Amino acid sequence: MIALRGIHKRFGSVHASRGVTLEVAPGSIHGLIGENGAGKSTLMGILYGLHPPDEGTIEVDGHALKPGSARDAIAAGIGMVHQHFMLVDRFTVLENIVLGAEQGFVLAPSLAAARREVLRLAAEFGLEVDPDAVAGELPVGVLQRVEILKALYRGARVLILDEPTGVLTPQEADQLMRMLRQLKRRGTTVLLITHKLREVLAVTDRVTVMRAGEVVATRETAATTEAELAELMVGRKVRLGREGPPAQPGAVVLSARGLGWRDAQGVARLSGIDLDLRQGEIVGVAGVSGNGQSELLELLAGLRPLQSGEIRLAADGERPAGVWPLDPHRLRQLGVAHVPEDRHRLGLVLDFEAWESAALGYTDDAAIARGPAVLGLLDHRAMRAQCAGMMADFDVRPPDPAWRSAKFSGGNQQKLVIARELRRAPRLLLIGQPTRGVDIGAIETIHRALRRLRDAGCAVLLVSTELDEILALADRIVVMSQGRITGEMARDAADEVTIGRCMGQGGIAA
Amino acid sequence: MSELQELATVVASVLGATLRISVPLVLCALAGVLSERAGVIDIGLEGKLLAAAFAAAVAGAFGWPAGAALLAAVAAGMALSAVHGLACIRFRGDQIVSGVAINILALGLTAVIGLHLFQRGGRTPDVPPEGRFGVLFDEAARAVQDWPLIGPLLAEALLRHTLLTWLAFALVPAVWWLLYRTRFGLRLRAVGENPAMVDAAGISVAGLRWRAVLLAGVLCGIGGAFLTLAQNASFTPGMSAGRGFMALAAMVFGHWHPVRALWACLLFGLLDAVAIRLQGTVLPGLGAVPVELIQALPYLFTVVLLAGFFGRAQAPAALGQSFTKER
Amino acid sequence: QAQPAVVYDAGGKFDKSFNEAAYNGMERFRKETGGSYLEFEIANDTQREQAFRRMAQKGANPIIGIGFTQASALEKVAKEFPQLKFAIVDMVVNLPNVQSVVFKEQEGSFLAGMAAAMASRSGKVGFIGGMDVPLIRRFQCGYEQGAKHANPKAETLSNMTGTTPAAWSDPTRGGELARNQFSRGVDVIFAAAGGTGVGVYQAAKDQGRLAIGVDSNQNHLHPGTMLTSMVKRVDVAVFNIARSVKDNRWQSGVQVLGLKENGVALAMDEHNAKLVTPEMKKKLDAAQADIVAGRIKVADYMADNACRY
Amino acid sequence: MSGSTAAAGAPLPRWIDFGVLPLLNALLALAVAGALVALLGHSPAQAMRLLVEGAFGSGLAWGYTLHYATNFIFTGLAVALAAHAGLFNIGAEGQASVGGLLACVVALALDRWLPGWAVLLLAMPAAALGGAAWAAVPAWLQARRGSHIVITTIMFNFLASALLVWLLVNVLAVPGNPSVESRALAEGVGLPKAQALLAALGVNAPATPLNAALGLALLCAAGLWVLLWHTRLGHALRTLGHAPGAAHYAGLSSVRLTLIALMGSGALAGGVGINEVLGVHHRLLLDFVAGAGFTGIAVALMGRNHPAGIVLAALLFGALVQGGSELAFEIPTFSRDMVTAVQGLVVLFCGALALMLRPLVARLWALWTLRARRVAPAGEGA
Ligand SMILES: Nc1ncnc2c1ncn2[C@@H]1O[C@H](COP(=O)(O)OP(=O)(O)OP(=O)(O)O)[C@@H](O)[C@H]1O
Ligand SMILES: Nc1ncnc2c1ncn2[C@@H]1O[C@H](COP(=O)(O)OP(=O)(O)OP(=O)(O)O)[C@@H](O)[C@H]1O
Ligand SMILES: [Mg+2]
Ligand SMILES: [Mg+2]
Repeated sequence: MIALRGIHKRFGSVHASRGVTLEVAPGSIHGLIGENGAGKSTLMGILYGLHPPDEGTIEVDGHALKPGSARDAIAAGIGMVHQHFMLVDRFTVLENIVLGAEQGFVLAPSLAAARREVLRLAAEFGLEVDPDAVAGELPVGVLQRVEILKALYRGARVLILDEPTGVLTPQEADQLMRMLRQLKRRGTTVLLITHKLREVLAVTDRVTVMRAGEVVATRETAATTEAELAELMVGRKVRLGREGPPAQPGAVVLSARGLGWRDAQGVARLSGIDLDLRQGEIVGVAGVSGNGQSELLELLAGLRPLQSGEIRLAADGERPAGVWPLDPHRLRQLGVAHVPEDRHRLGLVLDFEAWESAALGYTDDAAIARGPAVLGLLDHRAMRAQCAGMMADFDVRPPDPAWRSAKFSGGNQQKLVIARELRRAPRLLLIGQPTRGVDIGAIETIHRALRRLRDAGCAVLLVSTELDEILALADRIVVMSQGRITGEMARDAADEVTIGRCMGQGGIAA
Repeated sequence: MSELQELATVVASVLGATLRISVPLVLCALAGVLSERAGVIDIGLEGKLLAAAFAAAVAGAFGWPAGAALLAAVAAGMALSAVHGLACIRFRGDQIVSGVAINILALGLTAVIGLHLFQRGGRTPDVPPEGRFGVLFDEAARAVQDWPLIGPLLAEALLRHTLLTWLAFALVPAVWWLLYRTRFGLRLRAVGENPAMVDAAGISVAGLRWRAVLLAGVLCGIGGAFLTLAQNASFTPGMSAGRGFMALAAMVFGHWHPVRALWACLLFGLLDAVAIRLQGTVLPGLGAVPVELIQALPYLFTVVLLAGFFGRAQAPAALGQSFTKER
Repeated sequence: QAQPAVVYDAGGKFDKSFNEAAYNGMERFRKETGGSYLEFEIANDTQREQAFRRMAQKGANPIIGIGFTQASALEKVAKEFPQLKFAIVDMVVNLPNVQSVVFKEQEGSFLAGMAAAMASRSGKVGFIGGMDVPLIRRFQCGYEQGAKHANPKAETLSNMTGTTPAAWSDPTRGGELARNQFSRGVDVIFAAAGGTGVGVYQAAKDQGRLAIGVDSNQNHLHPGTMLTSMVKRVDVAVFNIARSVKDNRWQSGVQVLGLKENGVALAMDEHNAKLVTPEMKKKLDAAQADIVAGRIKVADYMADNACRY
Repeated sequence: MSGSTAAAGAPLPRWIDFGVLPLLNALLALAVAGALVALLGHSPAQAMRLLVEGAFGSGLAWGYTLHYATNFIFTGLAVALAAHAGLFNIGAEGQASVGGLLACVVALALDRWLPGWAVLLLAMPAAALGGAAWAAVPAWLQARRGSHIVITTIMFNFLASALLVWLLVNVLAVPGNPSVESRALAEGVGLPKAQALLAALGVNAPATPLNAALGLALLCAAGLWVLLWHTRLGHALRTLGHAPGAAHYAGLSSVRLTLIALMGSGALAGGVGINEVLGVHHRLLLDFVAGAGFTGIAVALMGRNHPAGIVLAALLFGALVQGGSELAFEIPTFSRDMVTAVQGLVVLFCGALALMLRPLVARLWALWTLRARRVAPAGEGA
């Protein structure tokens, strides 16, 4: 039995946990859901000893844990897979796993023992990883496995997973869910934070909903529905799924022919890509992550140099035509906006206040200029006002332009980035993983905004590993596999089976 | 004496000089590697080296045996390291400012205390010969130095060195082993890359950094002792003369890796030894080269090498960041 | 009675060299006359003028600047305070209230070169300077000429320490430069490199070779190793200046102190008595007489920025 | 390297963070320095008085203090500009040397032909150009080849000193002058002295090296503030410094920005050449930079890389240099090394240990506000 009682936690002025009490039955899978910033990660951080609570007690199997001591928590058999992975990029998988659980001063025996144990665990749970691979070079899905192995290696009897599926492909997510059930059978207690209600319904025994630092409800999973949970989280009814009139595709905005791209090792990541994007149409790119979608997106966005093939942007009214190579700055001037997949590293400057991040890439906007143009002076008041406007449009919380970008939760950071990119009425929007790690309410907001943009005549290229999202938004679907387009279909002709078949195809010319 | 033998003598003396010049660089660079791998920038190598040299010279001048004077130097290095740790680890001060402060403080304090103790303008009296680290294998060197070709090489380049030289070079594999083959090393490197992870693993970030920083002090201490107990026999204010900064450069050059840093130090040492050798010689075709140009050669060469052959150095990811539990 | 004041150059008053010699002169003045004096060590170029002005405002008299780098600052302040008396060592400032004392370092260095060449068994002698600047080249040039004079086949190897201020206080590098010269057969080294010289002498001692000190008498540092020292009697000059003001016999103008005036000399004392043989001594005395009499012309590098002899 | 130290711990009113704490730190530094002074047999009170009076006690003192501060403002700004773009410029020392060198060469070449103001008008940009040029190679190597800026700038410091010695001895030297210096510039070539400027305003000021370069330094500080926080370029530079990935995403050229930042940094360092060569000595001296480039690192970091902070930190360092030399004048046994040690203590306590007293002060402040809150209702009740 795990019991958190009367937990209070304040971060400066933010009251992130307001007297939370949570009890988890041993050997069960317990879901924890809530909007971005509801306090889920904070609560789990307290259980795991990362943050000392201001008030409250933590008990595991009747023993009180020393607050704020990860060492104590680990000793009590608690393991945690963090939302942002806690790995050393430069270490090998094995070194990452062993760290903190080494057996003696000299490393070699520990590493050898860990190798055996990791291979055993891998066999038992199907968690295949190369123990000698360098973490920084692995895809996120594998890193996730490493994180889980890390916890299991320490003999965790209680496993906390903070949004584990946010970065996983559907297949990987399914595999994870299978594994969680397997762990449960072995008697492990699992605490699962997620924004995906389907997962909650699929694997959990009970689920707790948090809102604004408080627990608003705990339900037996069997006795609840997706709609009820969504409503509990957001405090109102939520509607997801297709809505509105069908698309009215217009003229071709962007056409790409014969795109290819090789990485530094000479491996072909893209080849023979032909693609047309039209006004008033959302084109969804589906595929298992790592099949060239990111490369395609970044190539179009000017973040990678063009190696072969051609990309043209058609002229449109007063906006001139463009032929790649073009840099991201020029592309923005031409009306091409880009919401990157990695909002932390690319989309924002975490150390900037929100209003400064809100001008990233658009500092030449006349609306925030001041004085003679040659000086390039910026009008701070206009910038703040503009940022406040974006925050209002997208319900960014808190709507305070003076907050440091890093302090917003991921969902709100994402809303800010999208607001910025949509602000200047682009004619083409390139958007990757728009709702990764974002709560249901925010997903709704973002989806609605994308549809509105399409209806205003913008062309949208949407890259997402969430099939649901593609099916909900796209008017036309392109499936990528191993760097090639292996299928293209209208929305109405698409279903999961067809798309899944295309995803599995491939075969690539090196 | 044949021309070949002469050449061997020249090569031997240049190699011998290379090793001697490298010793303080190697020790300080290793110190830098340990500290910076744990995420703590160490601009204060220069100051620690100087303070340690001073402590060793003072102890030696008071008649302490060489070993005890070495310990005094190590203690001085660790004392300044402790100041650095207090500032950067305990109180989360800026690591570069702290290093700069240590450099200034060491420069001033050594001279002041030296003046106070000996009234010689900060200089210390000579350490008596028995208090110094003498050449270890002088007999053997004498025996072999007249052998054809390899004689001078064995004698000058290899045998005529002090215990501290051997120690410095032996410490390179030792530090490598510590960093890459032990639990402590694994954790130390982790703390310089991702302290939050180390914290989440239930290990004290501050504790690890403290140990790394103090170890750096030990190494600088040995380097300082080398200056005043082996190379020289007394302390002169400011005698570290920028070696700490060169070591810093060597450490970066060596990508924060002990063995690669060793190569960088040896390269600096070799360039310097060659430059010393070249001074005053008339280069064929060029005539008499200005001394300044020859003195600048090692630096020019380093820049060229850096530009041509060495890829981007990847600093430890969390270098310079103080760690707070509450992000 | 006004106190005399002395402004040392950047090397500091304990540089074991000419600043220290000036310090010794002032100490002698204090002991012999019972008077006190003011002093200041320069830490940066801007302080020079400040130092002289502060001394002048305090009414110090005379105000003595040590080192040629003090010239422009001293000149400026001397013009502002015409009623005070100034003196400068190692440089000429032509003002009615300034006395300038310069030394013929080349003459002393000539004798040092002779001594080195005579003591050398290999016929190779060495010179180590601090920085490659005219004054050091003057030492170097005289030394070379002297070595050639004593032994026409003598070869002189020269090294300079560095290009930053650290060049004057880097004994480790001095030692390394010395070892390099020793490995090339040199067996006597003359160091004109401030604190760096300490390392040169130590290396000579460690390797059983000889070294020659500079500016002050450094023979006592390592008896048996220090062949001699080329002393520059800055102490005497400074003492005389301070004394003459006290005794009201001060005169402006330029004093050039060479061998003849006993301004430069080789130090002979109990510490190096065993190293300098009577025969060497005799030859040195003869050369000194020749120089004083003008029979030997010693080249002055600074006269035309070239070493011609 | 970003000055995020202020972010640590509980929020305190700005007047405590930026007023009370620095003051307490300075007092602590002086207390420790005092203990050291007492230990060495001097009177700390007297030393303290002399230090403060020497730095601020008279017009003369102010003149020298501000003169030294001018150098530190230039080098502090130089380090800060590079730091905002994520670059650690240890090369301000060399850049300042070459700045002064080029300014002097230009002035020496022209002073016989052009009027003084025209020479200045060409020599001052030459100083900036010299500094920028000396930073350009490390900048290019960093941007294009990934050579680490720390190494290359250290190397370029040594190269600058070698170049300076060689030029001074072999090219610019005046035959017969043993000093390692160039000839003096023609009469009337040089920046106006503060004394002259104040005299024009009817103020009688003592002769000090303080000159118009201080105004230039302050202008540079204001300019840098505008540049960094009020222009597109500044936004771009800071983006690069804080998040290189985001800079790439925004279409900023890291090569161009790195060059701009470091060359701008070098140009600012060149200001030391303007102050010393054109403002004071009117000739090139061997070591006119005298470590100001290295001090600039501490100044920038203590000023939290903000121009206003840098001006204040520069003033502190200027005061330490000037007050320190005054100490050495007045107490003959107080050596310049002691002054160095005191400077080290100040950098340690006011810079590196700046946050040491913060928790204590925060606790006191919390107690105080709590009491105030408790007292207030009580007062109402009565
Ligand atoms: N270290 C911190 N410092 C300041 N505020 C914090 C800190 N950590 C969390 N918060 C605040 O606490 C609140 C709860 O954050 P928490 O990360 O627990 O939310 P969450 O439910 O995990 O959200 P998400 O779904 O985005 O992961 C947020 O408002 C956040 O701003
Ligand atoms: N430096 C900081 N200061 C204050 N609060 C912070 C800071 N860093 C993070 N937080 C808060 O901690 C919480 C977790 O931060 P994090 O960066 O993990 O966002 P997130 O949980 O990834 O959001 P999402 O799950 O939606 O992607 C956020 O709610 C954020 O407000
Ligand atoms: Mg979270
Ligand atoms: Mg989250």
